[in-house]
Amino acid sequence: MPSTRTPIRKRSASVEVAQGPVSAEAIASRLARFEQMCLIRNFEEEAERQYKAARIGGYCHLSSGQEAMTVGAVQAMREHDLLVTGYRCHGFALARGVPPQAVMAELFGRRDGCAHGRGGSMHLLDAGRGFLGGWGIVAGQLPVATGVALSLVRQGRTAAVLCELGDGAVNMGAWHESLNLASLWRLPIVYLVVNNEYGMGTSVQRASAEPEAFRRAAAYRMHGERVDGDDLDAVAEATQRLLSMARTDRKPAVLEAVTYRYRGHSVADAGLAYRTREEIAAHKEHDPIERVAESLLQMGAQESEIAHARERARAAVAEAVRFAEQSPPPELSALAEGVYCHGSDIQFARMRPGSPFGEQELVFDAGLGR
Amino acid sequence: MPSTRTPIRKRSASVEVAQGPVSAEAIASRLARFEQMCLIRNFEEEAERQYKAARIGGYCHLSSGQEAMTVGAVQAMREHDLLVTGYRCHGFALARGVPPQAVMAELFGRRDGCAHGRGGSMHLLDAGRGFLGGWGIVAGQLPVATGVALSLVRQGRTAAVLCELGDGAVNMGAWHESLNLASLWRLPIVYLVVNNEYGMGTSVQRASAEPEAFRRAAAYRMHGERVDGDDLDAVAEATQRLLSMARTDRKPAVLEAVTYRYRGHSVADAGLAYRTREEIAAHKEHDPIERVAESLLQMGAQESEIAHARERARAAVAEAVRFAEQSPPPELSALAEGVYCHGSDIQFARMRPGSPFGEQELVFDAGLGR
Amino acid sequence: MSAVEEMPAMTEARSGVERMTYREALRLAMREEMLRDERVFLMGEEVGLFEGAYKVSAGLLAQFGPDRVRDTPISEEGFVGAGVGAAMLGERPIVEIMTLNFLLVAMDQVVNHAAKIRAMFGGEVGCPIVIRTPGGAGNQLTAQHSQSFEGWFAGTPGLKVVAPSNPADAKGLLKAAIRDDDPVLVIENLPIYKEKGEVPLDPEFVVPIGRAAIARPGKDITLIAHSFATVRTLAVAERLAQRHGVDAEVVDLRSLRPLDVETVAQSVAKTNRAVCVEEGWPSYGVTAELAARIQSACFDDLDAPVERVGMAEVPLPYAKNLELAAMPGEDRIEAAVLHTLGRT
Amino acid sequence: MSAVEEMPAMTEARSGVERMTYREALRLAMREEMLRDERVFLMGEEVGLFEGAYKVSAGLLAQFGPDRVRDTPISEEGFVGAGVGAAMLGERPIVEIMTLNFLLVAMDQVVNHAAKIRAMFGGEVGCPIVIRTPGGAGNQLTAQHSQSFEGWFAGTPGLKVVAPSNPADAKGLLKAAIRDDDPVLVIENLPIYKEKGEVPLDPEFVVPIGRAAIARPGKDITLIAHSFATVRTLAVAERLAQRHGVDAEVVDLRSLRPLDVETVAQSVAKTNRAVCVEEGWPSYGVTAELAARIQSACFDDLDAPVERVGMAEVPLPYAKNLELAAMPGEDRIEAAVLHTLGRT
Ligand SMILES: Cc1ncc(C[n+]2csc(CCOP(=O)(O)OP(=O)(O)O)c2C)c(N)n1
Ligand SMILES: Cc1ncc(C[n+]2csc(CCOP(=O)(O)OP(=O)(O)O)c2C)c(N)n1
Ligand SMILES: [Mg+2]
Ligand SMILES: [Mg+2]
Repeated sequence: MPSTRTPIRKRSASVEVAQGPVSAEAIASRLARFEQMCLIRNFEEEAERQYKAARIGGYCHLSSGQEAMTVGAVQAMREHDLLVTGYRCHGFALARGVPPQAVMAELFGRRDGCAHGRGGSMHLLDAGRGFLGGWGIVAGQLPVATGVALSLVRQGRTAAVLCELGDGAVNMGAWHESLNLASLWRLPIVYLVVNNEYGMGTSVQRASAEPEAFRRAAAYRMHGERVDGDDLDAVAEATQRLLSMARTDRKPAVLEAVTYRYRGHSVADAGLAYRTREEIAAHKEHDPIERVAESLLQMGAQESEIAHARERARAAVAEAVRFAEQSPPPELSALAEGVYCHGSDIQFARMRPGSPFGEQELVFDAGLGR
Repeated sequence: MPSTRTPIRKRSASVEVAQGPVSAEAIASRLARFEQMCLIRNFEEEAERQYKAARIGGYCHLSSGQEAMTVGAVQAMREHDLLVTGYRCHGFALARGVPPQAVMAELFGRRDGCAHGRGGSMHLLDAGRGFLGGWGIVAGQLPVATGVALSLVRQGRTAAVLCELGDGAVNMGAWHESLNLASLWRLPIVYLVVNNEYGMGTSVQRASAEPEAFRRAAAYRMHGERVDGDDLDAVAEATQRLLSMARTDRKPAVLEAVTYRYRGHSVADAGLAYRTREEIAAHKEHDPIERVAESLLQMGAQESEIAHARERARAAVAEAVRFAEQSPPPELSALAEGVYCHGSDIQFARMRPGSPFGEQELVFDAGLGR
Repeated sequence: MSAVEEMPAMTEARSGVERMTYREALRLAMREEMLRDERVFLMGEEVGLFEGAYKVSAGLLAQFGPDRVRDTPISEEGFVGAGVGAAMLGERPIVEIMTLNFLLVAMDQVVNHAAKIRAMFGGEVGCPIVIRTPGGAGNQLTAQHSQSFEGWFAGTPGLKVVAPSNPADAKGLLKAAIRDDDPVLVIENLPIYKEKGEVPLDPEFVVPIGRAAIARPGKDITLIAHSFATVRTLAVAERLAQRHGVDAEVVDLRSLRPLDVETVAQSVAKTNRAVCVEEGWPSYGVTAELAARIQSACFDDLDAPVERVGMAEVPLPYAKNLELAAMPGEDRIEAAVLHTLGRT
Repeated sequence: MSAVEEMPAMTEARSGVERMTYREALRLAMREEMLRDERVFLMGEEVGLFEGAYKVSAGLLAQFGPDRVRDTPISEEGFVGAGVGAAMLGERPIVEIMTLNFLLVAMDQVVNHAAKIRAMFGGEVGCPIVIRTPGGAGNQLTAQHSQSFEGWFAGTPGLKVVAPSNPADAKGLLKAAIRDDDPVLVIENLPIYKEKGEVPLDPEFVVPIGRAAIARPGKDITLIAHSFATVRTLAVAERLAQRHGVDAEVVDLRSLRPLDVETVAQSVAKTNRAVCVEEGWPSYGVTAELAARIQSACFDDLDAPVERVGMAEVPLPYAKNLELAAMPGEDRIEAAVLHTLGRT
């Protein structure tokens, strides 16, 4: 399937809806997606507030504005498919069904966080739900995700990997090596390039000699295509199709979703040194969440249903904060827990202090080298 | 200029020669190229003998069979152009005019070697002749060469870089990052992919999802093309044209030269585990040196002229061995010489022993830590 | 040089000192050297338009333009290597790596290329590149963003490594690094960027590479540190004086390669006791080398084993309480000192 | 498992010992573990058709097929990362890196990914990858191909690092590494590949990670080494006995993380003197950690400073005479021992 040239973006406030009467199920299902998108937006806004209230620390990257891409892509995944992302991962975790409580608790650094307070905002994970992280080195997750796809093949599983990365990540060597391996070995993986127009303060044009990232797939004889990342249905359709190709025919692919991040690179970045307020405002006029709301109305959903969905999303976030507040911080004495597998203390017994199992003495009785 | 599909190879025993009478100069110039090719072949054969006689150590990578590509590409360089290569670099050094004596002395690890016995076979260099090495990490020379091209621009010089790499190197991340930078910044560089069909024992097909390496240039909106690497004129023409584009228009490019290495990956490799004797023999039937010899005859050169060129090449190699034998090994006391710039001994004075300037004591009086 | 003409103020001979942050001192060093030498240029992710992820290069793009303050794609291996190549041709590139953690993707260019060039090619060509990057932890940046690898580079012949702990050294060492004909890694530090101090304004002020400083003279025990660990250690020294009547001498290494073993040894010969502190993991780290050197150079002088304090040997966790416990905080340094003095 | 049926001999319970090379012992370990556990597979450059750049994997492709003995393109970062991902899903990848020097291009995957996974994700997922690679120098491989970075990995929490010095340990430690649930780096060694020794044939023979061995008992001085430095050191110990009547105890570390400080300290407590030897550069290297540990653990036992012997601190030059002079040869080790004994 050759890569086809698609326009950079095709935004429109009106959404094409299939003709004819719309089933109640279709509306319900769309409402559920809508609620997920609202949940993500509300969650991000709350995370920013909590960050500013110093209950969240470290780097905190929000995905407001990118909800259609996030929910559309994850909705296309099957139960046994696996998800791997970069550090801008709150939305992906939520879309994949990780409870907002566990995500917020992680951001608060609490015991009930999905990584038990060890990972924080960038390193969410829920292996049981097929979400394998949450990684912080740009493009570092690509080789890892490629290896995950390799094991799917080795284990004879009919499943595929969805690997998210940013437009900035496509210039890292890890992209090249991963795509070559995936194509050469015919691995079931879809690389989802979230093109939100910037990598930190650098626009795609200033970073990529080929700004249409999906075209780079051709360098590996791999299928690539581009989709309007703010169109929930378009993203879902493309992801579904490419994941299915990956699952069934072991054909890897690149899917570039063009979207926009409303907030700065992280909470610490005002996001205005490299773009104008007007640019941001123009994007907000076609807000992906409102596009779905409008389409719901067109499909025949009630205003009240939409309002309720918004309300439930808000409530879920409020509940997540309550939950996170009540979750205790990790036990100090467990500092070195989980660094090595069970049984490793025997291996390290003759090294302490200065081994992870000497951390108790080291940290609390103070001083290595005694 | 779009990349155009060229057949993988177009070998033929007969060579097309421009119609009409051929000038004496044209013959003389071609004879000189022929002699260079013979010099390289003889040099490599001698290096193998010397290696087996244990006068050369380490890794030793020969380029027999690749002479047309080597001489054709280097002949297209101008005086101020710069050359950067991988470890299979004897031929490139010789073609660039580094005296065979200095190359052989380097292989012998002697003081008069072009790197004073510090570099050996993989790390030849002659900055004065615009040859910036001789590098041993696959694709590691690409970012370096790209930076060299960047300085040409910064310094306002009208010159370009020719950067050699192998077919195996195109799968390294360094390739991707370098090409993106070169295209984005419009750097005057031509990446010469020497496709000799194998990276060690791995054929191009088993290593590259896109086995036609030049096509990968498109992923950076860069020009790429492929040439029969065993056709001296074709290589020279293409290299000349691309270097000129690079010099004048700051257009980087990829030139893939398809050739074949007769010997194993290095002297230590018989080269038969992954290919057949027949395959090698078939390639030898269209030997690039003999192709040039035939074309010389067709142009009207005398058999004797050709024989003399062969003879001079042989004599030059014999002389190189004599020279290398007589050159003394580096002085032991100079072990740490050239590790740091002049004046660094003052910086390191308070560290010794265990600083490079403490090596005298360290090595000869024995024992660090006194 | 056009930039000079546009900014005449910058060329006036300046003298005296000015109070400024570590980040401003680094910026001043770069600005002065870029004015002094056209071969000097800066490149890295977000150094231009964004003015640096940590704002070290604020204002430099406006002053020097995009050729000399060059934004790069995210490709550390590519642009570190490009710096290496440019340096081989006589340029003076300063390559900013957003944090030390990201240098891992460019290790090969630093260790197998920059560090090797001069020796491997028989002294025929050099590589005067400067790589600037902040290390250190704190602020809950978590496991992949909180590391201190400086010992790895300091153990690599062919490289020089400096790690300033205060604004004056930041200016002086960065200038020395830029002027040096060899590859120099300048390890900055995230928590110190905002710290203030007096900085000499003389454009010829440099801090020589390879010289430690006595950051605080004392007689009872020697505390040896670099970068942010020096800041912590100086605070502990004050505490020790006030609470325990202990007069600690603090040696700030400043350079890790070359390492100024003499200054360290002279101090320990006087105090007879030593505690080495670092932000990173101590095992196989900077304090390992220090302890090894001291036991050798001061064998007969030592009244107690050399102690080491560093980060707990775990990938740094996110939760604030765990992070704090894992870091080499003042309490832990103080306890190690008291222990070395036999006070516990 | 089809391979088992094809090779019935392999499944017979075997016992006793057989004399074989280090390379054969490694191969035997891989073959046994691949027969025992279907999740184990090998990947790397030239491991299949070419049978390994150093022939460690000879015969394995024929026995196990291309899915379990997987040739890769030259892309260390890519396939090390692929091993990491596969391990996260429960596979047991063995990734061969042609030599340790090339691991530099994959540092980020090893240090920032493999080492972090278990801790960073709160213990929810592990990464049982094995990375095998030969380090060491000799044979004029020159600056970019002659390095020993094992201390860098040994200083990285989350990793385990072993470095066998003989065929039996090569088999036993590689098997332990494959069975371990954490990422383990197995540092092999180019000069030892051809060395022979007795190797237990029992498929359940493993050498536990974290235990040093007394390679030669003695009473006058403790020599501590790993990998090829152990071979050199054992030769020196014989020389010392014959020429100088010195009875040296040799401790072979075998594991670098965890480091068996206890065995080292017990030996030094007995002999009162120690010399540490490594193939790599000593500054900030393995011997730094050893000397630091020993001075701390054996402060009252030491009759002389701990000495260190390693490679001269230069990028290794090509010329044979320079290379030999730079390496930690037997003469230099012997001289250091005699010096530590006060015999010079
Ligand atoms: C190797 C590496 N270099 C630099 C960084 C710092 N960094 C974090 S995010 C980022 C920008 C990434 O942009 P993009 O891929 O477009 O993703 P986005 O943030 O837009 O989601 C940078 C430079 C890093 N984490 N890793
Ligand atoms: C990063 C790295 N990985 C592996 C090697 C070992 N190695 C040296 S040459 C080579 C094959 C390279 O093949 P190719 O690029 O086709 O060049 P050729 O040898 O055919 O000239 C390999 C794998 C290396 N030097 N560097
Ligand atoms: Mg982006
Ligand atoms: Mg090749």
